[in-house]
Amino acid sequence: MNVLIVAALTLVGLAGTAVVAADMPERQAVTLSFFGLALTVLFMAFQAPDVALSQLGVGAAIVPLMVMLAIRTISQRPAREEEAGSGEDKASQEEVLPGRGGDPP
Amino acid sequence: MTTGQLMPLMIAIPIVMACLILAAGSYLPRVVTDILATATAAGVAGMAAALLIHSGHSRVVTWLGGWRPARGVSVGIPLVADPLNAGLALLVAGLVSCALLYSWKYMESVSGRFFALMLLFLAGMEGFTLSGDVFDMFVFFELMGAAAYALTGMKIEDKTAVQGGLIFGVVNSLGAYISLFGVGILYSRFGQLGLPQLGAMLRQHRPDALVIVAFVLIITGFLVKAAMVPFHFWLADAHAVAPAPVCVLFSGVMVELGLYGAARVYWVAFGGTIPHADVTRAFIVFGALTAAVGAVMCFLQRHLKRLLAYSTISHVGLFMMGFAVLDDDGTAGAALYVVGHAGVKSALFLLTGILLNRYGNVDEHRLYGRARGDRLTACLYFAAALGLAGLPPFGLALGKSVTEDAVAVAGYGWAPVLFIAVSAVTGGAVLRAGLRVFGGLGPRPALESTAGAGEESTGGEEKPETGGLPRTPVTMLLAIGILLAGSLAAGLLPDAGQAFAHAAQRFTDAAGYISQALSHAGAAPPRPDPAVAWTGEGIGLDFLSVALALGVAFLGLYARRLPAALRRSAAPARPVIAVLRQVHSGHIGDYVAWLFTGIASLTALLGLPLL
Amino acid sequence: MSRSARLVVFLIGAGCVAAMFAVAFFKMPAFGGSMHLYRDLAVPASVSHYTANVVASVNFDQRAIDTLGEETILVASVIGAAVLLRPAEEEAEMRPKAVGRTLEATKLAGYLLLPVTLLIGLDVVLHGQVTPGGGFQGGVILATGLHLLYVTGSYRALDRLRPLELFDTGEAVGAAAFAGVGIAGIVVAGNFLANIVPGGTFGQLLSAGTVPILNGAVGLEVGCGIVVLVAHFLQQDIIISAQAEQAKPGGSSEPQAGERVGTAERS
Amino acid sequence: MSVYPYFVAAWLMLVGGYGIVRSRNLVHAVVSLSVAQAGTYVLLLAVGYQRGALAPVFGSTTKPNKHVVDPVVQAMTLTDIVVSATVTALLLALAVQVNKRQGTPDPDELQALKG
Repeated sequence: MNVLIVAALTLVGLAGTAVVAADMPERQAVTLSFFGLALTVLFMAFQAPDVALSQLGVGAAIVPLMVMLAIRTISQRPAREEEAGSGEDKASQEEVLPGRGGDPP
Repeated sequence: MTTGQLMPLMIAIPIVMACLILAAGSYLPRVVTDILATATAAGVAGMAAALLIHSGHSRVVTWLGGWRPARGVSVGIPLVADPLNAGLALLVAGLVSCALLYSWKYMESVSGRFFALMLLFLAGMEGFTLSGDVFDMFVFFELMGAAAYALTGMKIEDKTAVQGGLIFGVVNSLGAYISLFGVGILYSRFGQLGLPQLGAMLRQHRPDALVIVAFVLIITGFLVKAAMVPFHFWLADAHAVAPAPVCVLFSGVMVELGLYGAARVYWVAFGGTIPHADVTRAFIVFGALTAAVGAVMCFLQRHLKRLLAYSTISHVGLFMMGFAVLDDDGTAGAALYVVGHAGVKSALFLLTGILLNRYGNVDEHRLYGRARGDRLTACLYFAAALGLAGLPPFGLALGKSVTEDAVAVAGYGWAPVLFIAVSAVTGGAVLRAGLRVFGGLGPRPALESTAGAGEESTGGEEKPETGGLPRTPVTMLLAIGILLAGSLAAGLLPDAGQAFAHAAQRFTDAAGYISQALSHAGAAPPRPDPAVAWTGEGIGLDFLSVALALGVAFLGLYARRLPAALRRSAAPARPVIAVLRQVHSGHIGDYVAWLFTGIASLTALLGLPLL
Repeated sequence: MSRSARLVVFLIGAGCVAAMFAVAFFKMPAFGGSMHLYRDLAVPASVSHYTANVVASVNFDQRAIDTLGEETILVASVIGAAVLLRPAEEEAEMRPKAVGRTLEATKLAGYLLLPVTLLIGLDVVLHGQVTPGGGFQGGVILATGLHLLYVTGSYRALDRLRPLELFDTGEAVGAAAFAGVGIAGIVVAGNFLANIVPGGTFGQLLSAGTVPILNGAVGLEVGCGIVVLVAHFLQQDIIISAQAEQAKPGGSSEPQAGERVGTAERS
Repeated sequence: MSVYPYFVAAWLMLVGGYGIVRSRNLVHAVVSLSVAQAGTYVLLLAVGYQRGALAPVFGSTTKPNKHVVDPVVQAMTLTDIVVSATVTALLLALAVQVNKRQGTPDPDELQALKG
């Protein structure tokens, strides 16, 4: 029984480090989901079925989904924000793109 | 209907009403939700007042769900009310009522949800104040947090609001998780979570490393909320951007709740095992540091809300020193100081909200002489500013005099000097801003071309919270009047001083708390209440600090016209100010780094002498 | 501070905190020890109220106010997310364009899985006091199950079959029901959140007094709350976009063709 | 072996803090915060574990007995998981809005709150 706990603990430690090390936005949701699954295995090893079930539902499904949606919103946003809201610091570029919509005040 | 049953109702009724407003909000007209929310907060205030009166005789204890303790241990959660935390619960409910009264014509786009969040914020604060269980305090601490993060970031069109809300959220949540880490460590040895049970068990233990580390970790979350120095960075960012009625709750009582949580956990659970001398020394040092840094940063600000936020940080440093002496006088003075400060500071935040609504920004230089017209707002502002500086009839002045006397008697002779200096600098900064905005005194400040030259936030581009009201609605002025009257009452009511003295004496009587919570034994033989009243020396020091504050204000206005020799003497201060400004950088990574360094230094200061 | 200065300050602080932890951990009882005072109290208390799942008894009977606080945190966060993710003044909600096509196999799997998932979720909620699971876990399963509609159909299908006002009300009713049962505890037995319903038989569906009722309230609240939460994130990503972008003749981002249905135009 | 779980918990807490300090993306900072919180789950459940004990759920096969793992830490961890999910959602919403208003999710480039 101890071997399973030690293995699960080591897996959780490594998965946590992987989540922190994952700088690229695309990879964060997947590594977080993997970390949630590792935690679920650890909680089963700790004889905690209730906690494992809720960690599975939340840590492996809902939170990574929201992280992915947040990253998608952010990754699409600068493409538009750069063109629309970049008035004050790139003033000189204004003339180069005639007919562009005004900046949102 | 015993008063014991009032306590859970003070938590449950705001939740039910918030859900009602959430569910039926879109169908009800706007006025009905306003009235419903304000009536709920006023109802909770009435219950808190009844609880305060009843807890004057003996503490009110209720074990939820009927799980009574047996042989000193229990599975249930106790809610315990003694005069101090019942008074705090009343202050919470009163401030929420005034904030809701102020915000009747407010933020059309989110109206129903704003009131639901404010009621959930009220439920969280009431639960945190009344709870006698460490994990339960963590849960209500997070409930306060969740409602506060959303309320801070509510003006999503304002780029500073969402960033301030995010910083506030990350730092406070990390502090709460560190607290939970400490609860886990403590639970591993003692197996109980209730404060009375832990206090009874800890009394028989010598303070070893586990107890010290658990104590520091548990109060870290509360000290982050109380904005002690290395943890205080989030407060100015969150206060500067939150809507005015929300700032009333932040500065008026939420920050002080963090201090109350730390004091309650120490007195009941750890008071019998960790020696008082070490705790006193550690928190006098951190309190003085907080007061000094807050005062200096307050004077440097031109953004009115940041100025008031740093003034709150410096006053929290003074409250911390009052609680740190760990005796009845200090606690009574600090409690009185908190109540007086809550009234005055909340009024100032609401007045800043009026300025923001009418003139569209809260930048002291940009508002130069623009508010010369309205007499009423001006005299309310100067009354509150003088009250903040320590003008006697206000409760704040009485609290300051009693606290500085208690700290001086406890062996820190330099304390009154620091108290007067901090009151003078913060009061002076607020007076300077008022003289510039309302009086148009002093040379016209040069306005840089771009708003906020990147080196400091000026508040020039804040978003007004309502549609630019032509005339200040009477509900706003009524709320401000009630707050100022409350602060005055704390100072003028004849037996107010004695009531605070009695509350402090019951608060510091940890053995009585434990015995009454665990076995419903009668209250312990009452010790004599300390004398808390106006003293000649106290009033003299108060007037001195008001005079100094006026001096500081005029110094701030006419600094350029001083002879060159005097200005050169201020040269050594410039690098310190530059470092201070740079450290308050608004970067989330900095604040988390300082958080861990703060935990390390607190443990070092507390633990080393014991090894 | 510069990045390196920040790292140095953090490493100093974290180093000392790590040393603190180490000192405390060696003073803690060894891992896997058998001395658990609270467990020795909680198990008989749970059995006395006929609750087979002791965790559910601790959550919904012995320390019920923790769960009330926890569910109120969920309500506060869902309201907060709704407030924070509302379309800003200069933004509007576009009608989402039908993008891409789902495979027939996915559609079939989705339609088959949807009722099964909802049934499992309901079962997990109702058997909270007997088997592992409970209001929260069942609510999460129900919420994720509903989003199979999005996987199989399109966002428009999900939007039509999931009226947000209904779920907002459902969440508020769930939270109010939890607090209401607590207040009923005061009215009937004089104690907030007391177990006032007769215990029933140990290990059966109808057992453990108010625990299944509170489980149902939490299941309703969590199910609706998480649907609303994910809905706001989906809206923010798919159909809310900046007004100015709309005026641009060219347009790279996909909601370009959708005409505006938004209500919050800037006057 | 007797303190290894506690050290893993402390490691998660400190790595989460490191992630926030070093992050170049606010969503990454919020995700690192939830890693730090996972440290408290591991610590709580490790404190409540008993070697050879079963899950605290009784039924037809296991008669009620005291040779079970501590159920209270499981209840605390359940509450903690709910708090984590909801606070993470709130902070993600704020991070999305910060990126929308300031055009960048990188904390180093945020200019709004200085001094």
